[in-house]
Amino acid sequence: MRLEYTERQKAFRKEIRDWLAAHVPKEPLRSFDTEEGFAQHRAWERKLSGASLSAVTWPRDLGGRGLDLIEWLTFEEEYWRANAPLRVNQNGIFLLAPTLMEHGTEEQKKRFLPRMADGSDIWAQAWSESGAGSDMAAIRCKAVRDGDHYVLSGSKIWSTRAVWADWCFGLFRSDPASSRHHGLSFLLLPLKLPGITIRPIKQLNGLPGFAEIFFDDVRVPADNRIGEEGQGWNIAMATAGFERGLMLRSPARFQQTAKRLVDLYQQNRATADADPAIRDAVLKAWMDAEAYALATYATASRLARGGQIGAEASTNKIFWSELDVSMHEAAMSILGARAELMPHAPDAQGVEGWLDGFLFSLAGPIYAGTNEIQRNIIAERMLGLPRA
Amino acid sequence: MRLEYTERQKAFRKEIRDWLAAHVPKEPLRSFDTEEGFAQHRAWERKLSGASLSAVTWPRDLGGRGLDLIEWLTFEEEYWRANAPLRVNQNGIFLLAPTLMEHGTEEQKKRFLPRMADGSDIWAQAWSESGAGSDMAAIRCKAVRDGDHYVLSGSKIWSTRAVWADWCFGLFRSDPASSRHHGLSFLLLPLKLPGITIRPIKQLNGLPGFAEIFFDDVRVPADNRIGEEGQGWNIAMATAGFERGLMLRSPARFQQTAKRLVDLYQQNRATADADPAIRDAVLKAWMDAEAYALATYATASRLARGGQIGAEASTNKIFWSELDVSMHEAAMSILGARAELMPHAPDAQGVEGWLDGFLFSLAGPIYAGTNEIQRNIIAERMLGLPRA
Amino acid sequence: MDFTFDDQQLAFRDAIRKFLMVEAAPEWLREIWETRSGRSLDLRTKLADQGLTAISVPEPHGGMGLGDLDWVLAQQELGYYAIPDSLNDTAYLAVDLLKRLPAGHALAAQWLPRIAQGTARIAIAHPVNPFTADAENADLLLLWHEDEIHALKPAQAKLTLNESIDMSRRLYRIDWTPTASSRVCDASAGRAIWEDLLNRAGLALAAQLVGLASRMLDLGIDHSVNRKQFGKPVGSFQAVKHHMADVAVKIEFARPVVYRAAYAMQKGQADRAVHVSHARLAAGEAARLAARRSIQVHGAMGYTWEADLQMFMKRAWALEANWGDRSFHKARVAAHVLDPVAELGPAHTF
Amino acid sequence: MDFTFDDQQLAFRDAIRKFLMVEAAPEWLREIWETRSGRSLDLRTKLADQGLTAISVPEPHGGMGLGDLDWVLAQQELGYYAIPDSLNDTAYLAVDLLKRLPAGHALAAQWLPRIAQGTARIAIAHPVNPFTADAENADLLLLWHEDEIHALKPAQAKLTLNESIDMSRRLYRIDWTPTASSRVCDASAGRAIWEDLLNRAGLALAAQLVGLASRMLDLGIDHSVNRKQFGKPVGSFQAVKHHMADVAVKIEFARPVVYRAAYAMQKGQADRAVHVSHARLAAGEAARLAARRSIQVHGAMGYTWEADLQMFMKRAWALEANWGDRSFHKARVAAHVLDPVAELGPAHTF
Repeated sequence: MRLEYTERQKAFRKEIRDWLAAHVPKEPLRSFDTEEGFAQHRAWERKLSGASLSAVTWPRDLGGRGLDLIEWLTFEEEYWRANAPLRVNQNGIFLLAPTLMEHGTEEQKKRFLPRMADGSDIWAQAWSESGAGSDMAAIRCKAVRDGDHYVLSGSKIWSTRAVWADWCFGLFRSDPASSRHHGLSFLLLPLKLPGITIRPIKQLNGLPGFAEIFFDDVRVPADNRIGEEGQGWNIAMATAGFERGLMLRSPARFQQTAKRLVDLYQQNRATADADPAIRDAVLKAWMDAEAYALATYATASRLARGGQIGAEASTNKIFWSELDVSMHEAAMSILGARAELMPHAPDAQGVEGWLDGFLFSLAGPIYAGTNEIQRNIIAERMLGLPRA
Repeated sequence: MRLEYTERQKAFRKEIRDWLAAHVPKEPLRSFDTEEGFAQHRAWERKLSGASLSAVTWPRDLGGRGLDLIEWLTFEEEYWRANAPLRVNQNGIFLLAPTLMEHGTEEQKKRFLPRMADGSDIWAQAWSESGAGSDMAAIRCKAVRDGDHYVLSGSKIWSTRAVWADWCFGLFRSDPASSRHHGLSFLLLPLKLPGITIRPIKQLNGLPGFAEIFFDDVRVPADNRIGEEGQGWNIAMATAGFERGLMLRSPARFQQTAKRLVDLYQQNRATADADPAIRDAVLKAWMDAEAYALATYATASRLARGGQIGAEASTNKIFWSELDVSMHEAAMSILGARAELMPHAPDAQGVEGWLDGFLFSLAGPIYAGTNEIQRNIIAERMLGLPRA
Repeated sequence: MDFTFDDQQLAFRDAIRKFLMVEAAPEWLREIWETRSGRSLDLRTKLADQGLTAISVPEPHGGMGLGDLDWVLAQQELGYYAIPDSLNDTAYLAVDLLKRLPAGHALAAQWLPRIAQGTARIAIAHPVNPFTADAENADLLLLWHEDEIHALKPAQAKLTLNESIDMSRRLYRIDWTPTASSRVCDASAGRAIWEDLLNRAGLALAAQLVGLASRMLDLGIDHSVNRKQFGKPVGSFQAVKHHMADVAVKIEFARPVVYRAAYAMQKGQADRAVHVSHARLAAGEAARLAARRSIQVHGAMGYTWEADLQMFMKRAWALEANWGDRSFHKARVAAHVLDPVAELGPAHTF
Repeated sequence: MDFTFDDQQLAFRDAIRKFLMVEAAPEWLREIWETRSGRSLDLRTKLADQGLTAISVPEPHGGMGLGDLDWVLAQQELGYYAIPDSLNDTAYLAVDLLKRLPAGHALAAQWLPRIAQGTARIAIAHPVNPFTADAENADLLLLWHEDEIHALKPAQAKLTLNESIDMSRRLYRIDWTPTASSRVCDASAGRAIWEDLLNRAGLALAAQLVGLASRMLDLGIDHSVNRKQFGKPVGSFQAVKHHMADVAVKIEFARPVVYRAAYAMQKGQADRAVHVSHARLAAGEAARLAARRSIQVHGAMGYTWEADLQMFMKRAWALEANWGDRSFHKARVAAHVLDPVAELGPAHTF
């Protein structure tokens, strides 16, 4: 055990800190769930990529920097600390890319990853179907093989970023006679193909953060398939592990929220201290955000020594999503009657961001496999309790 | 709606208050889970009965006073307020008696109830079996009909008070070919009958608060059966409703605990205020104890107008049991390093009672049907969610 | 001692419920959300026809002369159907304020009949709320100024719209200057009136929050009965059952607290403030849990604009911090519970 | 940056675990509960043979010269197997105190070798604890007096036994009079030593509480796999699964906090107090939840003396309030988090 950064790590941190100080937009970008905001965020991805900072853990020849997980955590810490923009391409960079690295061909990596790194292709995920939310194996969307193409029909739903994204990835039933998790294939496809219709779905905040995608005999080249035909489930499970676990929710995000919460509490103690639950929630927020960071460093260190991601995927998912809700609930309590204000309301000074963050936090215990499913997984796979 | 007591109710309260002030033992009795304490508590029951106060809602000719539920609540309020002894015969008076009133014959009522009221017979319950805890319908204890007797064989467990009690009541399988909740009969029997062996079971606090009862061809007269042969389940369900619901846990008990908790907090604020969760828990304790009292008055009022006990049995069970645990947890937090002291320890001043109360509170969410079972009942019977 | 409502009160509640079930369906709520004023003249007329604007207006002024116990049942329904603020502000809060003005004040005779008929809207500005709902649509503003009561036409003040996440709430910052001619009542008489207004507002919102909690529970139940996953309704999973059961328990034990507070208000009992704050906290907790659990059992659907749940969640979040937030009400409960001379414990519930 | 233990540390931990699995089975614990001293000479010898009394005694005094990071793994096992206090008090806490006495103090040379060999027991009295565990069985008492360190034989003090619900804890109130001859160290040198002793005790208990939480989780799992209700193992019900999963999550996120605190102690980092208190709070929360959930899934069986669970619950309840209760540790966390000059947020974890 050695809980000090190396000189190289410290130098990297300083480089990132300096670069972000010089480049992070002074004014916050608009939400990437608006057309204008999406374009702003794509431009930001391009700028990050210009400094080889959009995907620091990837190999250099694919647009990354070949850094290890500890350096990735360092990058994230500086990124969140600087209040830099949210990553519009997180579905691509943090979910699809690890899958591609592990299961894609060399040709596929070269074709997809550099354009992902520089923001040319923004990716949406297309996992769920209206009858297959938490029960992902209930997929019915068909991909019928026709020579060197698949012909897609059916629909996907809850596809984040799909309204303005360029590409999507998902699971399709390539063997019509199969059921459950057999006979599925993992396909990548442009969202502008003929036969695709996108129905934006408005979220709680009124913005179309996700969409339903309809496929009407959409032709997708077979070489857009990751892994073997019919092996999509196993590949997707690895991706789901990334989604729930280490990669998507870097601890710095929650540490920054905890810090903002402490600041908000300090500014409002005159009223907030009348409810002792608020002070308790603030202390707990700091402790839990630190605990999450420590657990992540421990996992990253273990992976660096050749370990594998295991049940952390599920325990992390539960911990960060409940922490995020608690912190935002505490902020709403502190804000009291001002908490309901929309960020653009004229008297919303000091309120900005918390309401949107609160709404977003409520999705945490639901997406990427509900927390109920995660608890089942922990109980059955980690603790060995019998299946029902 | 009229939330004032009548003159008659006020006069009754005054009578009770005066009587208790004159008669409640100055020194707390020993635990009724000791032989000596059991005898002390029996004597106390006799004293209560002498003033017609042991079962105030029963008809006068059975040893009661014919009072209504509001007066019963008043009695309980004064009783708990006076820190009067726990009721060693609560299994009889609050569980069995309502069942007897509803399903017993006139002869049975006369035979059992007056001796229950005056403490001559202290009752134990004998519901559970080692394979039938929450799943009460899995009962295997047999009662084979032999002329005007049943012959009992098998065993019961978790039988509270059984170590020193005189009688017990329980469900037995009188139809050997039956299964689940069919073919059960509700029997009453003396614990001193030949063929009965009692194995005391020590509880968390080291005292034998419950026991296992073994039946080895025990002969019980058939006229000790309540209701028809084979109809025991329905009768027992009514009893279980009383157990979970209104009768067993009168709100005054929790209001008194909440008040003691407020006092404990006030005496220890110098240290307790360092943990804001404590203050919050204290305020919540007072609020929830009041809410429970109000809900009980509402139910009693509704019953007075001819209403029936419904899902309150389950919602009450969850509410009081979780409230009781929370209050005792808060007290343990306030007591800090002194919380672990046994009540008889030389330096246990100011600690007495809380540890035992905490241990006892942990049984609340378990007995009389676990809270998990109660939540199932609420979801399925009150909210209409589908069975699994 | 009788802690039940009488048959007439329950019948009135049932009539309101039946009426709102038809006239205040979620589709209709969505429709008025989209209008500029956020208000519907049509609904206002119907609410008046139903007698809802006349409940506590004295009979001489054309009302029914009823009180808090009748209102508390109605408020639960208003919450269940997410009826916008103006009915409560006008027909409950403003009526009480006007009734209690020093005898013979012209304002009462002028406005109470119009309120009863449903032809007037009144908005109330009190410093516990940074914004006033519906100020622009009101015919009259009643304003706090150092415990004085003032009255203005909306045009006499500067109103700044502040959008709320709850689109049914049109919130305004009011900038205005108190003058002798705007003053209706001095501070010595005003203090007690404002005090009770604050309590009555707290009670109203507590009842609405219980109604909202019930609605969110019902929406969660509906969804989990109909939505299938892993080949069966999600409502057949024990985790979902327990999520919903927890909400039901919270509601069951919030409701009597709210009724008790209504009784304290109706009778003007000395300890009414603590009963109201207790009711607000209990109801708020039920509503918060109902929102959390209902969105959870809805899954991704609960996170959408198109699922009705969002309207009720947003309203619950907004109302919970209105007319005194949680800190405000907890401080009032603490003041009672920790008062060394307070009589706590059994035998002091009533 | 490497947040893992090395192979040697893990091998040492595994050896301890294997040893305790055999030598510290619950049946055996029950047996020594029943003895008057509550202590077993046999176990004491075996623990010493295993090297557990020598971990942090310096090599010149016959020990291994290891530190907090080795201890933290051992402490988890001591918690998991509910090993009584005296090993920790003697071989971890007292050793550290003795090592840090002003150079060449006779007490160190006198006692450290005996501790390493397992032939001495030391009990420590500090005002944060109203009672001192094992004082009567100790060969030496080390006592706080206004930041001075004093040493006494137990016979030189008046000891009053106070029974704990945890029968493995023999608690004594110590009445004694400090004298010049009992003083080992003055306040100026003693202050820092006591400060670190307090932190080290907090760390030790945090690690033991994590171990206890794991044990209670394992007992809950065992029971729910084996116990059948409604025709299937209770562990196949979703509610039971989720009860256990929640505990697993708490433990997973307490453990790294404890390790981080151990590192801070080993390196003497300036902010070690807040890390220790954070560890204590996280571990305490895990242990409390583990007790609650495990007794719940045990059903009535969990409420009995005969089920092993009770021994671990009682120990967890007792230890959680020892060497600083929750209020004490929360105050220390608050002092850090709310310090206006504290550097919070990302990039300040290490």
